[in-house]
Amino acid sequence: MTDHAHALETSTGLDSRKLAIWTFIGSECMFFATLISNYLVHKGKSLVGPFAHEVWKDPATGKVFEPIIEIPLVTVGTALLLFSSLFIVLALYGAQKGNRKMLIGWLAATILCGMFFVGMQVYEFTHFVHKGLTLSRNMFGASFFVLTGFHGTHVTIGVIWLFTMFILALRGKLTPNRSLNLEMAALYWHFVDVVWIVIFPVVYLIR
Amino acid sequence: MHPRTTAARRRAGAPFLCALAVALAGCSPERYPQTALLPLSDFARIGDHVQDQTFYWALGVFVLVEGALLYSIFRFRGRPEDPEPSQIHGNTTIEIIWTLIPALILAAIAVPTVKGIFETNAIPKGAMVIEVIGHQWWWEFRYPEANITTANEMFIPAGRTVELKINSGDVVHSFWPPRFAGKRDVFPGRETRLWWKADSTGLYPGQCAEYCGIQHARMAFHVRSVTPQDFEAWIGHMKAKGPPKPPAAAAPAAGGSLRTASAGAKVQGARDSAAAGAPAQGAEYAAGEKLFMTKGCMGCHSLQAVGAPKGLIGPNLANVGSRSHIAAGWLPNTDENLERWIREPQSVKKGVLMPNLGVTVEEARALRAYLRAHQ
Amino acid sequence: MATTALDQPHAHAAHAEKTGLWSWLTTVDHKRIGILYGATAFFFFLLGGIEALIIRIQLARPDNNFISPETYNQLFTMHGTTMIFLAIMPLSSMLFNYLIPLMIGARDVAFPRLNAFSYWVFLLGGLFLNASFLFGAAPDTGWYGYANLTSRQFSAGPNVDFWNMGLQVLGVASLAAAVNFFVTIVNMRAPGMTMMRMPMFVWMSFITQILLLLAFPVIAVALILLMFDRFFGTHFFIPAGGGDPLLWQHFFWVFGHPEVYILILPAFGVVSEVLPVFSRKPLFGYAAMVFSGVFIAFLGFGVWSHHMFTTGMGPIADTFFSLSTMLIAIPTGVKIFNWMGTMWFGSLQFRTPMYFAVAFIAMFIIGGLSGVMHASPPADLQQNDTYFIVAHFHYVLFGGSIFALTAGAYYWWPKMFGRMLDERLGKVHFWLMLLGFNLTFFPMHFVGLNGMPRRTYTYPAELGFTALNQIETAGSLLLGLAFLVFLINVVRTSRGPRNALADPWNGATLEWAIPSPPPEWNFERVPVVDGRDPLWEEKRKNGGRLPEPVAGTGAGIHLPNPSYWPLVTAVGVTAVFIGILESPRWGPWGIIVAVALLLFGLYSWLFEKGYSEFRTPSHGGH
Amino acid sequence: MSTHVEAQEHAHPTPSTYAKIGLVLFILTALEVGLYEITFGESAGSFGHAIQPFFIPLLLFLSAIKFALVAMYYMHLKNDSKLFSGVFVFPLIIASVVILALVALQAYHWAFARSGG
Repeated sequence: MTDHAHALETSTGLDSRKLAIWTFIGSECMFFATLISNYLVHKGKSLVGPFAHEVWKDPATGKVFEPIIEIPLVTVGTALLLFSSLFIVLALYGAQKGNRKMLIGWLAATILCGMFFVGMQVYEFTHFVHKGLTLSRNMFGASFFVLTGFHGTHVTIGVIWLFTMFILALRGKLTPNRSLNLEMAALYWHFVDVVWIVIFPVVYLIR
Repeated sequence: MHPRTTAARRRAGAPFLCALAVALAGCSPERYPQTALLPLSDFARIGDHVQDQTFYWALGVFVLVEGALLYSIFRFRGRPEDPEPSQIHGNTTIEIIWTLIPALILAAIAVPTVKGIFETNAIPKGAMVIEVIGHQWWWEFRYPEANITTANEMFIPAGRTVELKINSGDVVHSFWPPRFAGKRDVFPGRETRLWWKADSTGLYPGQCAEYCGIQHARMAFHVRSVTPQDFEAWIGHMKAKGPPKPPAAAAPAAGGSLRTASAGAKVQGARDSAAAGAPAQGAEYAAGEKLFMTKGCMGCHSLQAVGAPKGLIGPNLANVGSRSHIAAGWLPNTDENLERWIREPQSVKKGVLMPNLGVTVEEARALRAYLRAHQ
Repeated sequence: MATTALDQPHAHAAHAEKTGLWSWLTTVDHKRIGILYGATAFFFFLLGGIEALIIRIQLARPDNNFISPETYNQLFTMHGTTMIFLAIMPLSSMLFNYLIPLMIGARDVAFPRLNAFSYWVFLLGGLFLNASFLFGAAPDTGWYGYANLTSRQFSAGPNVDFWNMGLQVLGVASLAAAVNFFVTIVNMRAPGMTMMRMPMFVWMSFITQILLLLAFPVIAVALILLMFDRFFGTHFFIPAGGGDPLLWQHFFWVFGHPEVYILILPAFGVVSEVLPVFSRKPLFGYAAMVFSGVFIAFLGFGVWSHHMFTTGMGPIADTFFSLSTMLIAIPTGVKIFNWMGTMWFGSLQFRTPMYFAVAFIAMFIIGGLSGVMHASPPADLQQNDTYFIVAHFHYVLFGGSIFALTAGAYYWWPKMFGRMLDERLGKVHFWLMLLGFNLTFFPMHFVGLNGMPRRTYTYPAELGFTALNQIETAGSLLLGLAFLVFLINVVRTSRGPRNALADPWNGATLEWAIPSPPPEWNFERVPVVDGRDPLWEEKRKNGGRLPEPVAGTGAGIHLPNPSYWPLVTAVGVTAVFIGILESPRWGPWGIIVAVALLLFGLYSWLFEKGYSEFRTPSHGGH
Repeated sequence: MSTHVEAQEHAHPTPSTYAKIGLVLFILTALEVGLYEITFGESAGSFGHAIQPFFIPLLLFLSAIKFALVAMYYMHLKNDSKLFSGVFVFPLIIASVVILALVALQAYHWAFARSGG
């Protein structure tokens, strides 16, 4: 992605790569908008349990299914992603100011938060499957796993991208005049966090 | 469209004109039994009225705009050495004019459209309900009040509003009787509605209009609009086709009174089925009846119009003998076609769910005789 | 990687002309990629044309068995999918690639290697989609693949999976190209060329990129949901589990309608370039054309349910979508009137491109009017899913896009290949195409209104459709002949001398200010623009004529190196979707290997020597 | 569209402002979860039931603030070129139009189908 056309005189004075990442983020907005509308459209359409927020008793087997959503677990995840947004901004600030220690420190913190978030989500998914909610079980399961799963995939891609940036930072490649590459990764990371800011209430909190 | 020389214009115009003449002759609606341009019901007239409105506006715009284009082609034709024309960049007043005029025309179209939308969506009360169920590649019709099931040929009383409750047994189809109403998509798991009041009698074809698999092209049906008296007679006649009495009793050999030759033939009164004498081909009939069991036809088809089991794979054959077409409304119901359809359905309608049962020619003739007796 | 020839310091611009397969496989020059797009798209266009001919032969007689029902269903699906995704879009992309940098005075697109990547993903996607024929499992559920016929229960074979994965791959190609061209148009315009001084073709392409950016993610999600339904047992579109097939129609047409504007706006752009040049006067109402284009794009997201009037959505929804559809007809009308305003009082030069451009207007008017006719639901209840709709969209897609793209081909052929296509053969091609087109598609209006549904592999004789269908088949053979004449024209011209002038038509835009075909660096000095139609301004200053431009040496001009990593990454992307298609047999391994290849290609691309400034700045790194 | 090269250095917020915003975001998240607990959680008292009808608008309002904060400050939209804001906000408008339209149509279908229309 980084055809480095050295500080080419562009019509808007902005760097093409930053404009490209913003265009990509604009396009991804529609991607997640469709996934979210798919979730909302299927709200309340599940024929069988388990449900998000209500207990459900299987008429056939009499087995009782607890509500799937566990707020404490996901709140921790949300806080992690939130703080990782803060950390990446500080890391970028460090990169732009040439403060190598600040860059590497906060970048590592961001990556750790990201990995913990993905870990939380993997744990959450396996936990839900044990509670009886699988992809093919009901509409809630299907749309929930697809929406949060694709968001998780985007977070994973972000972690890999940031990890690559981390290696470059260690090798001293993220000098101030090359901090744009980290800014692009940061913008992508903020976008993934902003999407979670929308998913969290819509999926987990709205009954 | 704009050849350089007049000779070229005449030469190029000739084939175009004669093709146009053939096309125009070929498109007069009377020659098409399944046309949407000759409405026979109130519902269809709403759509036809709205379509006429938009068509005439479109024709007017077509003539004016294409005429202006043709005029400008010949009027402003130039040669490279001509002086450069005046470099006009635009004209806001003209822009406003040719934004407002189309807006007004569209408003003129929008009024009947919105009126038509609400009219076609308002189902009159007290209509006779008919359930339409689309299956992969045939149509099932049920009359809930009379608890009658039939297939591929829907009887409706002229002059009375019928309301169709439409569902699908498998994929999305689209029920389209063009002479009586527009099309309504047929969804599995979501009931849709269509209604009309036919104002004349006759046999009119219709077809599935939403691609639904290999034999979408041959998933047709007919709507037979009959007078209310004939309709009551038909209901009575079908009501007699209850569950089969034990074989010992006289076979319910109903007479062939309802044979209808071609479209529009009147339906005679039904005779009470029990009183029917043994039909001439008694032996073949009995053989056919036995084969109907042994060959497994019973597994998919039901012969009783009243209280037929739901969810059978094959169409109900209670009155198959009197239907104008078989194999879902497109193959004329002649003896020869019926035999071929029984013997080798896969070559008549490839991919249909009825397998080739290895029926010999004689067996097919016996089955045909048996089914033909089911008027 | 072994150090290859690419490792020497970045290629000087003045080195020998690169030829041979390797130079094409590793090209990052927008002009070569444009020619690659054009050649591939034309090949797929011919493929789609042959599919159409077979369909027409099958429909020539009632109860015909020229081909079996399954083959017919595969052919009409592939005809639709090929013509839309593999012919018209890439033909437009040929013009984007070749002309946008030239028209805005740039040396290349913003991201040359991303441009190469888009082409290779498109090529591999097209081959992957058509490979389904080899397995006798070509998609057979229509180009918009309505649910729940596409569910595993009713389409057990891999047909739908080929279609699903093929469109996902093509989606990646379109999105990558859209980001690239959006940034190119915004960021790489010549000094002085503000947005309101850009050529109209560039404006229409700009709006098309925005539509692509916003519409393709929607179809990507819809296809993902369909993939989950078919592979992982979910019930998004399967009623048994609580899903609703109508949801697929919503998702598809939210993408579908912007898609049809993606197909027609580039054609609008081509005609808006050809008409002023052959009327020898500027485009009429430039601002009106821009705003109507923007209005079409924005409203394009608000009309989608006019494809679904027969599903019984209820009067409120029908009214809203009917009125919004009528509303969108107004800017389209404004565009048509502005084209005619361009011709009015002009000095019309009837060269071949002008023939096609004027025929475009004439045919598109018919298509537009038949479109308005089924904007009203009561009328649409009779017209939907019949041959009337087939006639409508062929008048706007064939009569519209193909006529305009052919005009563009004749108009820009000298610029792209340095040779002029023969005028006489061009006119023969035109008359055959116009006659064949009208003979094929005008009767469809009548046969549609008289009861012939769409996508039927045959029809009974008693319904009376035979006569008109025979005329249509005759017309389609004429169309086949027309494109044969075009091929002859192309082959004969390619043998002739490369003697086209830099500005054979007295053009107004920047691409005519440089030699035909332009050197690899396009502009010796990036031009300064101070108005619309820059070349006409220049000519007025120099007494009407400009000397033949000289190519120049291109010394000191930084040109990106060729690179094969976009091709490797493209193979990786396509392999991922092949892996998904084969996941029932290969399990996750296909996907894992493909992702590994993808990451390997991507990382090698990002850190390629001579490009990335992550390397310590060796000579090649500046 | 300015044609001169825009000065690269804008007035980027300082780390302390970032930290403050981070804190505000955390508090807002806590508020969201708190709002959920008092409305639907076990300790939902009479007050919880009282505000239940306002739960969704309140919740969406809180997340909208968080969305704006991250976009404006962390993504530098506040002091970057208006072009980036346009490239981000225009798709957001189309996205919300599509979400609202699809949800409304689904609810309308459901009601319409139920009412035997």
